[in-house]
Amino acid sequence: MRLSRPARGLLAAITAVVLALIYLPLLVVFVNSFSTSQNLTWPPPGFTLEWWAKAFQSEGALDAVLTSLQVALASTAIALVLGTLISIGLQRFEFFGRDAISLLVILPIALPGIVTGIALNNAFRTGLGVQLSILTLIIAHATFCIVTVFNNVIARLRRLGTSLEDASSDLGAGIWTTFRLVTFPQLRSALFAGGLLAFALSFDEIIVTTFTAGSGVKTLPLWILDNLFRPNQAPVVNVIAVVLVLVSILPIYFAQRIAGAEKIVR
Amino acid sequence: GGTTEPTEAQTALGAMEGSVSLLAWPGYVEDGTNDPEVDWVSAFEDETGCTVTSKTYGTSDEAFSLMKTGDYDVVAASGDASLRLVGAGDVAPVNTDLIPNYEGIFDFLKMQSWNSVDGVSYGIPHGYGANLLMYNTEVVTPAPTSWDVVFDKSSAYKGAVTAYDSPISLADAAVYLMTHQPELGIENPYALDETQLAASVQLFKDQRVNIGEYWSDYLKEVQAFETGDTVVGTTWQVIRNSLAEGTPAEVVLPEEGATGWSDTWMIAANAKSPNCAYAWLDYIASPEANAQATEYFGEAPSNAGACDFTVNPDHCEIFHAGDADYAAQIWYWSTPIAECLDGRTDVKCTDYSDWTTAWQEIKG
Amino acid sequence: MTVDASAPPTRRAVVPPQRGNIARRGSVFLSRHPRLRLSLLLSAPLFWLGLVYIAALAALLITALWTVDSFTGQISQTWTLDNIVAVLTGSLYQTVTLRTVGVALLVTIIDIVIALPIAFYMAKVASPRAQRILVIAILMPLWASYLVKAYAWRSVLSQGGIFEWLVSPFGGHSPGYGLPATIITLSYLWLPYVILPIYAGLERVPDSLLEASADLGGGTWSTLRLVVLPMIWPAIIAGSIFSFSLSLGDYITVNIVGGANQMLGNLVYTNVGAANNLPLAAAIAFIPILIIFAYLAAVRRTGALNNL
Amino acid sequence: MTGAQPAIRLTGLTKSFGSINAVDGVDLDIVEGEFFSMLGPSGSGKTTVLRLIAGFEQPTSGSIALRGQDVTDRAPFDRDVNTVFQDYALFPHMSVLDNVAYGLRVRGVAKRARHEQARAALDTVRLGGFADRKPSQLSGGQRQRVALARATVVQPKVLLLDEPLGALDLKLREQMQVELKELQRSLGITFIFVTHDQQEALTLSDRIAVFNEGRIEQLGTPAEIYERPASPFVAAFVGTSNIFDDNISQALLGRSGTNSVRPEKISIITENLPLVADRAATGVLAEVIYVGSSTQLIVDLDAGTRVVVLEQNDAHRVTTNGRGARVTVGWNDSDIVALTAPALTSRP
Amino acid sequence: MTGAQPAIRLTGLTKSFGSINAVDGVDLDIVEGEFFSMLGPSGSGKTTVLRLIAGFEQPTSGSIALRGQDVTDRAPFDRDVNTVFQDYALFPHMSVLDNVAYGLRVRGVAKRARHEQARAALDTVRLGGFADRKPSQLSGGQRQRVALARATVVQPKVLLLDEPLGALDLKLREQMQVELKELQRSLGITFIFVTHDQQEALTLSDRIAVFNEGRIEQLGTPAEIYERPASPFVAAFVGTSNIFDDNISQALLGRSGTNSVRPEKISIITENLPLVADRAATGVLAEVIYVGSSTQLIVDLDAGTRVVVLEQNDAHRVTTNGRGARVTVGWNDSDIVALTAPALTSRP
Ligand SMILES: Nc1ncnc2c1ncn2[C@@H]1O[C@H](COP(=O)(O)OP(=O)(O)OP(=O)(O)O)[C@@H](O)[C@H]1O
Ligand SMILES: Nc1ncnc2c1ncn2[C@@H]1O[C@H](COP(=O)(O)OP(=O)(O)OP(=O)(O)O)[C@@H](O)[C@H]1O
Ligand SMILES: [Mg+2]
Ligand SMILES: [Mg+2]
Repeated sequence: MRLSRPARGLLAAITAVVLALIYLPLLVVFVNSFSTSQNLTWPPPGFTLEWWAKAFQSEGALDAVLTSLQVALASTAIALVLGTLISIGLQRFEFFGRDAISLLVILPIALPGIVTGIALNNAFRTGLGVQLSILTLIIAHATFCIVTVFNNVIARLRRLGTSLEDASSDLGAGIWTTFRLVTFPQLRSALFAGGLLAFALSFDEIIVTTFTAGSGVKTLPLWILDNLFRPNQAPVVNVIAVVLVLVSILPIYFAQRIAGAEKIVR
Repeated sequence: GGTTEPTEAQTALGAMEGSVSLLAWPGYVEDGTNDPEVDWVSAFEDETGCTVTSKTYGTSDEAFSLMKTGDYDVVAASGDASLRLVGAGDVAPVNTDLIPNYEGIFDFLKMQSWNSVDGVSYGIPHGYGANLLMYNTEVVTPAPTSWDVVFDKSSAYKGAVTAYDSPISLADAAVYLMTHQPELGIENPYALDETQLAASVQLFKDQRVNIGEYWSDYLKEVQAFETGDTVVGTTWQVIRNSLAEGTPAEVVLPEEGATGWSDTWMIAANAKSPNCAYAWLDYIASPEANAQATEYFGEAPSNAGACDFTVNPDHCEIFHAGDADYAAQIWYWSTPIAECLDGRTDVKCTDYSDWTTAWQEIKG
Repeated sequence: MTVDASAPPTRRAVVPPQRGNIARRGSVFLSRHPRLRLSLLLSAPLFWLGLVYIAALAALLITALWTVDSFTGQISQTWTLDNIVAVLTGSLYQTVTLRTVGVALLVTIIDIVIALPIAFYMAKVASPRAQRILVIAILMPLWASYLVKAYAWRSVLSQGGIFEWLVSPFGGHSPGYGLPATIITLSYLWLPYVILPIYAGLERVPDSLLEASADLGGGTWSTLRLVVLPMIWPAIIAGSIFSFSLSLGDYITVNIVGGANQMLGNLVYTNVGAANNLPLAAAIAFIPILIIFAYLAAVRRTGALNNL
Repeated sequence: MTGAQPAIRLTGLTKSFGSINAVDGVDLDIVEGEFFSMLGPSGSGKTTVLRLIAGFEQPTSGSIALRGQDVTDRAPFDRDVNTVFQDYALFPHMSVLDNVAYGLRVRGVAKRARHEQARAALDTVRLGGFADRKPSQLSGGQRQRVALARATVVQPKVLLLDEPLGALDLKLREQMQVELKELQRSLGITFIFVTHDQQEALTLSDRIAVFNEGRIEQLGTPAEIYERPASPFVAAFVGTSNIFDDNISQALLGRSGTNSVRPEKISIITENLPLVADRAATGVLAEVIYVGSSTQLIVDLDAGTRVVVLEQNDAHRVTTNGRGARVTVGWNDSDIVALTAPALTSRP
Repeated sequence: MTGAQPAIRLTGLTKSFGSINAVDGVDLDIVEGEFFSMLGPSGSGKTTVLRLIAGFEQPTSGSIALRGQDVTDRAPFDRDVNTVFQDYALFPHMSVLDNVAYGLRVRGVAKRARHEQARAALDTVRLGGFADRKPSQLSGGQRQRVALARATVVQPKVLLLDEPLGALDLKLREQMQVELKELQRSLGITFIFVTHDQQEALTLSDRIAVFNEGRIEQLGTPAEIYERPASPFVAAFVGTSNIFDDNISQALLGRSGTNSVRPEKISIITENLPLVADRAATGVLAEVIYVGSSTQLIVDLDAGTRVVVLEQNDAHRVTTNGRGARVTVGWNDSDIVALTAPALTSRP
């Protein structure tokens, strides 16, 4: 749309201001990670690298990051498989109850985390009588991660239509071969995008985690929660957050690259 | 869960099981993973061969529900959880004879209402402290000596008053009422009949309009005092000690007395590793470990010998360790139950669930 | 087509016939039985969602009909409507529900209002390169932990904090801790989840429609109001589901910056965590479940559920 | 065009979508090696017939036989036919070479061998130099040729083409028509070609089936279809036709029933060029439309109907008077085509 | 076609996208009330010119005047022109009626009045009964007509149409061509029509501009463009042409330079029909292509070139011998069009 120059300017300005607001708290976190104050008070009374040094020595933080990675990877993997299956089922077939199923997929993200959390906690412990562990946590995370994969994949399938699959089977490829050689490569970026979002959701989830993690399982958010209440640890938490933001640039960048490349192809 | 039938205490120790799982306040079980310099768990592991896994909790209530999972061998419980744990049958009696370091514990902490039932010990005291009154010395003048600054006179600091976010805080009001409304006849702040509870609740409801925020984790309160968002309210000594240098805040044990906590290491009724659990109870009661843990957390140690091992030589003095008179002013957290703790039999006392409901309604 | 004369009309190479291995026979079999194919696709995910999730929800709702022994914390499985009645009649629950829904609605509105211009700028004004950078910029804060961000806002909004420092020259004040701070923080936390679907929705609005509107005399506002907004409505709803439901269940942010206020999440959390009264917690959990179901039912027709 | 068995035999083929009969009882034999076109308006069921033959849809009833073998229940990958899709359906993530080699790959041909064959196929469509490009880097006409190469490299007995030229612009389309015809000749396989462009069908086909509402309205060679349309629908759909109903026919042609005369069979009779015509009629020139190589004249006849006359702008063309002029038009009886049997005048 | 001021005047109009000059210094006057077509191959800049006139793009240099008023810097909604988009760009969320009424709505016309006018506009495009449908429930041709109604209801001075018939099938396209022409006549407004279909341009237009690489290659009436192409490009792009280079021209036509003769201007001379021709040549009939109303004959001349001959299948057509027969072709000198000035023979 051809907007007038002032309108463009206004939009750009709003965008800039909101971006600034978005990054303001992150800036606070960043600055605090160098602050001599242990309690995140503002303005920082002095500069120190102590927390960065501590953070990189903190086995607890490292363990927590690894646990979170494990949980997020596992639940993302499950969500990828289940989400893809559902989206193919719903998009490529007509049957009674399709709407109910798509609602079912959305429900775990639409219902507040605390509801999901206590429901699963109750079901695991009293219903099934299993002990909470990293497995129960992964199951819980996968449940609400399915939807991000589902949405991305089903949108892609809808846009893709069936003509490529038809062409493949026309050329002699069986069902599995068609999926492997044609459908899957077309879904890759949607899977990546959905998986990334699922990963992010799982990685930062705390409410459901509180209720479904076993006693020895400490994900990063749980570790952070603990350490915010522990003497001398709050600034270390800031360091971790800053590192995470910085590290996250990579996957997001690649997701963008893939999406961008596909846009050109299309 | 467990049964409500009291289990028998163990009479002898067996072989170590190789691992033990602990549930404790943050800072009670440090194994160096958060800060390599803070570690008293590794020594225990080396000594006994019991590998420690631990989980922390934020409130006594969380501890209580976590213990119900049956995942933990040992819990460090405050008085507001301990009796409930006993009542629920989640913890077993502890045979103090199997714990050599029990000897060194201050006598005034032994066999108290929050760590024993009917003369049976249910655990080993760990550390204790008072819920003090903290105030901003620049704003709150003159220096308060009474809890009235957070109750009857709290309107002077509207929006900058704080209180501990737990139903057990109702006992703070009861302590205050013991002095200021003696006609209510409160003998024990944890044994309140309905009228007495109503009076406490009213006190808090009046206070509610002046509350800036309730605190449940101490980082929140430290921040609030440093920035000045909060100027007066209940606190722990350790919070005062954590304030940045130059923060104009002081603590006082007001004349009415105060509530406080004395934590107890308890053993789960169906512990998977009871022998490692006993080993831990003994270890953490030793002067060295007790000193490390209580100093790191910021409370008075329970073992008289611990004062020799603190990094800060003044630690025991700051936290009034072993000061029986000071300790006498403290009403240690106990779980309110229907059977009045003060021995009254003519009325039914309000129990913890009444307190919980009341607390939620106070917050509104 | 000038056919290569050197290529003999008898064909070049022999194309092998279809292979008859097991995978192929499976393919043939499955291609004749689409229902079987469908059940193979859906059985695992439906088993998962139905058994893990729906069963858990159902169990939770049944729990709401039980009671708990207050001292021992044991659930006794005697049927009672006490909890439901308590939740329905207790003024505490009404107040807190209203407050929570109010906060969630405000957060949702604020997020949409902020997200619209940004998403529009990203989708329709910015160059492709800038677009990509903006998407990254919007996504990155998602990775700083939720708790860390909430505490950062606590710091920003504190007395003498950055917010005060920024607005005091204009005579403004920090709102301090309380509901406004809660709304600000929640809006901040969920903003990316609202921007992204709206941005995707705007990308799907063809430029030619905007041009058609301008061509017919529609000024910027008319075009936005009459063409853009109705077309991205499903995307807006999709975004709102995120911000609304995430706000509805939150209890941590309000604890950190909400001053003395509590929301539905706190009541549930306190009852399950502190009071160890799962039946009452379950009964309270009914409230957000009902609200969300009503909301989903209301927006289902817009097709928003396909746009999350 | 021999062989006892037809390349394809459709028997009572019907396909319903809900209440719509997209294909409605089609019986058809397609001869080995012929260039067969399906022509018809949008929605007449051409694509559906093609998809049924390819196996993408299951017929509601009826059967499909390839060279005498019933394949009605076979999956697409189990049939010896290949399709060139209207939108080409090239795999966007594969290079042109891999696209063409795909059919060989899934048949387990080794990499070297399949690449060799694919290159040869690309050479026949004159795209030898484009093997490493992605489909997105090709123009429409080039993509179309890749799709052709991809479908032909596996040597199907029958090639199905669904409006393969529909997306190309006019100039390119004309060029590709010539190439298609040559390819079919050189490969010698059966082509089944779907189009809604009658010109294209007439130009390319050995035989044409004209579809209407899921049925075959007429089946024949281009000349049969054009010169002897069997129904008003075919007359109107294939080329421009002057269609006279019973009344007008009786007045103008002296025949009953519905009849038609093609515009190019009618001439303007002037004094300068007094062509011999069996019949003549007078009227007023309503419109003169210049179409480059020819001119369309629309004449309102005094008999009360309007006829279209097509005159080639050839070397001998005599300029006709402008709009409004009175003209005489003429035609021969042999050019009149009866579209229906004369209506029975059952009235007293 | 009067008035001192042209409806549209483009002066030195240039638009670059990066290094591509999509439009390259176009000067053009379009007369009030004319049906003006822009014809050219894909990528020749037609759409860009249209978008510049409509205001969707800003020119790199040059100016645009509507009825003498410079509008170069005006926003699209500030210009008195309307566009019918190639993909119609109907608002999917509005009913057909609301789509048509949109232009009135944003001008603040009250609901009742605008609905009335919109209904009237729908009636003129014969869609009166479709007011309450959504665009998605219409066929391509119907959508096209909604787009027309929507653009004309606000009574623009100039209507811009970007390949409005491109997406329709052939039969429908022919029908819509007639409707378009009639609409233009009845409204009496200026139409600027973009197409790459030369037939369409020839049929509909008062004047045509042939575009090539961002420039106007030739400007004139359909007959001028077709009969007197100014360059080899125009000759080849508009209709089929036999183009003879210098050598062949000298041998066959006795002229130098590049020359062309249209296929319909060449006739097959047989004993039966000894037409008078200025020039004749002999050759072999290489291909006979039946096109319905006419037949295309491809003749390999003995002079070493190939010519296309178009013969109408009219009432007087004499069947020509089949492929391989020897034939004589003839044409008149007056039908030879010189495409370039004769090459200067500077060689000694
Ligand atoms: N999958 C489907 N579901 C419902 N109806 C369908 C489906 N496919 C085709 N139809 C209907 O069947 C009829 C025939 O469609 P088909 O695509 O075969 O026509 P066509 O002759 O190929 O037309 P076109 O020239 O527009 O491609 C149409 O009425 C169409 O709407
Ligand atoms: N927005 C743009 N950015 C870059 N290049 C463009 C843009 N729009 C058009 N072009 C280029 O300008 C040239 C002219 O394009 P234009 O769309 O005007 O051609 P056209 O004559 O309308 O072709 P077609 O018949 O394919 O529609 C082309 O080379 C095209 O690639
Ligand atoms: Mg079709
Ligand atoms: Mg164009």
